[in-house]
Amino acid sequence: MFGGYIITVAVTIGIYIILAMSLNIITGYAGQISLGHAAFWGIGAYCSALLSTRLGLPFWIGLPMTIAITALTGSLLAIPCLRVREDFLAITTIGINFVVQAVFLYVPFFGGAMGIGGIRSPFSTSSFFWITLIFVLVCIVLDRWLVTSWIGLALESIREDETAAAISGIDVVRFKVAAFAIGSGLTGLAGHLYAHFMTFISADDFGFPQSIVILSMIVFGGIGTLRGAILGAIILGVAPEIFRPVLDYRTLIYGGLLIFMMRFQPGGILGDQSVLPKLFRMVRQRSPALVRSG
Amino acid sequence: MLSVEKVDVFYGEFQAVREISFQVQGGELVTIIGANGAGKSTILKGLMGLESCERGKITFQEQDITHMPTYQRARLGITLVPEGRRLFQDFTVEQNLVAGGYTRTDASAVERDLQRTYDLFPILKERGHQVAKTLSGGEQQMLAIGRALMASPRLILMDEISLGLMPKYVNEVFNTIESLHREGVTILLVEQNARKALAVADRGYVLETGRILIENEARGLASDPRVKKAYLGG
Amino acid sequence: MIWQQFANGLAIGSVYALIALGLTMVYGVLRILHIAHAGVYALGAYVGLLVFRFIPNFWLALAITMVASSFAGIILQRYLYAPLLALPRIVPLIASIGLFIAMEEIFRLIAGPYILAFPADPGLGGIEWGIVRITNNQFLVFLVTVSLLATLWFVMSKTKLGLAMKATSQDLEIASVMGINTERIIATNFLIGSALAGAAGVLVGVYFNSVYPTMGSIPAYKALAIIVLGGLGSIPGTVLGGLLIGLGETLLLGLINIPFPRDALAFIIMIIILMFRPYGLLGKE
Amino acid sequence: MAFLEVRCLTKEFYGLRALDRVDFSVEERKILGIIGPNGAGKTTLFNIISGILRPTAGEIQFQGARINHLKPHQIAMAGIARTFQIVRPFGNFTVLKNVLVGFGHRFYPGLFSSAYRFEKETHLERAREILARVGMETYQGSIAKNLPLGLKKHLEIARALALDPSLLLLDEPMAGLQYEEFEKLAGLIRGLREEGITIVLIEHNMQVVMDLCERIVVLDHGVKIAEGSPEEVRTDPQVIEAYIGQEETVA
Repeated sequence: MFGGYIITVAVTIGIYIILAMSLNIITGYAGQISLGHAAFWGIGAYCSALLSTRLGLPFWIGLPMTIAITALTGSLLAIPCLRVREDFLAITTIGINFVVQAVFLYVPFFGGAMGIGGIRSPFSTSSFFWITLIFVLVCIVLDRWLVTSWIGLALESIREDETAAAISGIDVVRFKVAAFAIGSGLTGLAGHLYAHFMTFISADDFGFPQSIVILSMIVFGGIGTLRGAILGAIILGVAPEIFRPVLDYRTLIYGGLLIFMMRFQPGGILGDQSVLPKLFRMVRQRSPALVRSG
Repeated sequence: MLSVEKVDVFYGEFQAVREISFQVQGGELVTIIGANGAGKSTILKGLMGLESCERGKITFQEQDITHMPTYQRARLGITLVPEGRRLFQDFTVEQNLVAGGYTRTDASAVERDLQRTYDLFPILKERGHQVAKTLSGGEQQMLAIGRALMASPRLILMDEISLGLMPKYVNEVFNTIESLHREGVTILLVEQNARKALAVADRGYVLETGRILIENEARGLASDPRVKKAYLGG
Repeated sequence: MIWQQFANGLAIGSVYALIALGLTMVYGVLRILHIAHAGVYALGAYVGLLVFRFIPNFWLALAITMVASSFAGIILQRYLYAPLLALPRIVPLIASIGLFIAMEEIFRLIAGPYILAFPADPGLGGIEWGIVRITNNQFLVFLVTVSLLATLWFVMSKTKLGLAMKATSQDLEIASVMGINTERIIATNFLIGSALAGAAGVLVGVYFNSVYPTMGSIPAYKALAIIVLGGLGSIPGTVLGGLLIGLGETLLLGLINIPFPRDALAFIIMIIILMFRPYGLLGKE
Repeated sequence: MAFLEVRCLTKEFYGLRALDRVDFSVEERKILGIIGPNGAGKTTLFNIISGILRPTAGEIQFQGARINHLKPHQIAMAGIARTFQIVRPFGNFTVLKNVLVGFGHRFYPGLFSSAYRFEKETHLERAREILARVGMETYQGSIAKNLPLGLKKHLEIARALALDPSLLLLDEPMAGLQYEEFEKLAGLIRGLREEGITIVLIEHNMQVVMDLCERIVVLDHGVKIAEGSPEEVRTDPQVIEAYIGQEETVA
């Protein structure tokens, strides 16, 4: 249906959307800044790759196992994060990213610098697109369920004020761990898709710069909103492709875009206080009047 | 010396003080008393430039300072003994005092004032090389006053200085205020401890929920039944 | 052997401290994680090299670099951070990361992606002392960092400016009540911190005889580990953290030869220490 | 057996005693006032009862059970709700959502129940009732941080009531309010007591304390210096000294 190139870009963006949504749960909803999200993604991808190449598990059996293992590892890695707050938390998560990446790179079990290759995908490229799309939709449904559930309310209360949440009956520690578990469970899914789509992974794919890319997506789109996470992932996912003709300036433009956005639209393009949603609200409020007068 | 005309000060989004007017003459000790939350501290912060004045005018020695940045007000000779002391916690006692005299250039005068402060509070000399956060509450309060004196100010704003102090320190601190006053320092004192404040002050203003209720000589206020009622409900 | 490693570790550690100091100073007054600080460091290396190519004098290159990088720091403070201070802390952080990425790209586009040599010889000569041999370049690093750290120590502890800087980082409002122009102090913090980063860039460039666009990447994040280890905002803590990480890396890798990348070690040390002291070695709650 | 009993409670910060062997108890369906100058340790006392701080020594019993080792959320579940002196509603939430957070205490602990939708009509209905109780039903869609201080204080009470507490700790509910609002809030507090909620109240406004409370505990520098009926406390020379200073200095 599409060309291979388009499908590759589309699948990559789909994976980014899942990653952005998962970080949005930890950072946007629960307010726990994570600068090491790529580490969780890497854990998912490596787990999936190992299950596939070492144990020969098929895609659909490896999937739930990967999600479960990644969620478990994620909540274990969250434990050091419970002791520290704000900037100490941000830097601790950077540290986790570097350490996890180093483990992949230096422990022979994980294939070392060679990474892991030969992951077999049971799907053709175009059916992979449809599968990714379905997973993105499933994640959107999950996200909608989460924010309307008591868990979501508890997470957002913790972001607003931990102490006030605690005296309202919310077990702050448990829900913080839950946020990391749910968030990293989703990155497990993203990792599984990525490993099977690329069929080859290496530690370089999951470094700190990737974490920044994912964080930038949700900040760019409007942190704490689902629409922001999706749109941010699409824009920052497509941007490198659009800028391909100016390959040499691609990263520069990317950096400049981040500065420009933070300087002039710090709430993200779809954040509640930003231009587009305001415009949208204005139009929606005015349009009935226009219809009536017309 | 200081004149405040119809000033509004906001504390965050909440209007703490509205249309407030009062004067302090040179050499006077004036007190503003009133219950917690009446807006006393906000007035002092407004005078010091730590909260912005939305409306009205503040003049100090014939100069309009309504919108002047804090450090320039300090250089004009206004200083503040802030609520909760707010010492430089990691500094030694002596460093805190030296920081108080930051704007002054005459080293020998600073040295003289340092000795004077130590004479006033001998305990501070004893603790000169101790870090501020290790001092007791009373000692910290003395240090906060000493730090303000080191600026050789024309006007000292004092915010709730008896707060959290043991009664014997309260007496000591008020004795200090009286002796400063006798030396001719102009003082504006904000206090919850109304009796103490009125006992040392020349004049007083009673503040209630952001407005000035009564203005009178301190002696007059001390015997005013309305003041007692505002405090003890009887 | 161990003493030789010790000397190497100290040389690396003191450069780490030099880079991290600027970061900690900025954090102390503004509570911002200034990632682009490492961009200033790389900028310093390039400026130093440029000057050196015109006039091959190491000391002149160092001096001009420090002036240029402090200038860059002030511009960043004024035009990037000042308007972002009232916003959530993630905003200046991302802007800073964006700037760092952009700076690396600019270096690459202007100077090319290659490793450039920086063959400066300050004419100091090496020292042989028993079994420990301190190379020409190591001696240079020691000399410059020790004198810069000593100067900083002198400014911070003996001058009025230092007093004002420390007062401002403890309580900005009360510092202004004392008559301190806190805006100027913030700018001075950027000035000094950036000058130190620039100097570190030149030193590292000469030490490894290489200058390249991404030379700031590793120091950028390692410096974060160091300032957290020292207790965010503490100057002595940062020097301690820098030396500890420099020594720790060199000794662990040189003597035990553990199979782990040098650059992750800093973070492992940091995470372990944070578990016991959540506010760093010399940090306060 | 007293409803809430505080025994020999001591709290030290960096070697300084914020609370020094404080004892008192509250009977069910009574209003206890706690007064004292700034820095007397009143808010510290609330922070310990609600589990935010751990006591250095001493014990707290609530309905006969020791609670001083519990975490804040466990204490909230046990039926102790509180408000803060410096208000801290969930600023970016609507008023209604603030109340729902408190209402969720029965759903958070369960793995399945916490996955249920919180915006069910029955829950919303109950939250609106609670808002109506504090007179805020018309503000349910407003964003909390945009409310004036008086309404924020009412909102905190509503959020606390959503916990269905049997004990309510109010930390200076009147501070920052206009005079006109005092009477309304006092009426609300009396009404809550009528409904069976026991109340402990920290308050600086003497008129309010004297009118509302059956018993008053006076703290000064962490020590309980008096306890008794409003009349007893008001005429206690130690209380007068602690509050407005020694009588004789005015001579």
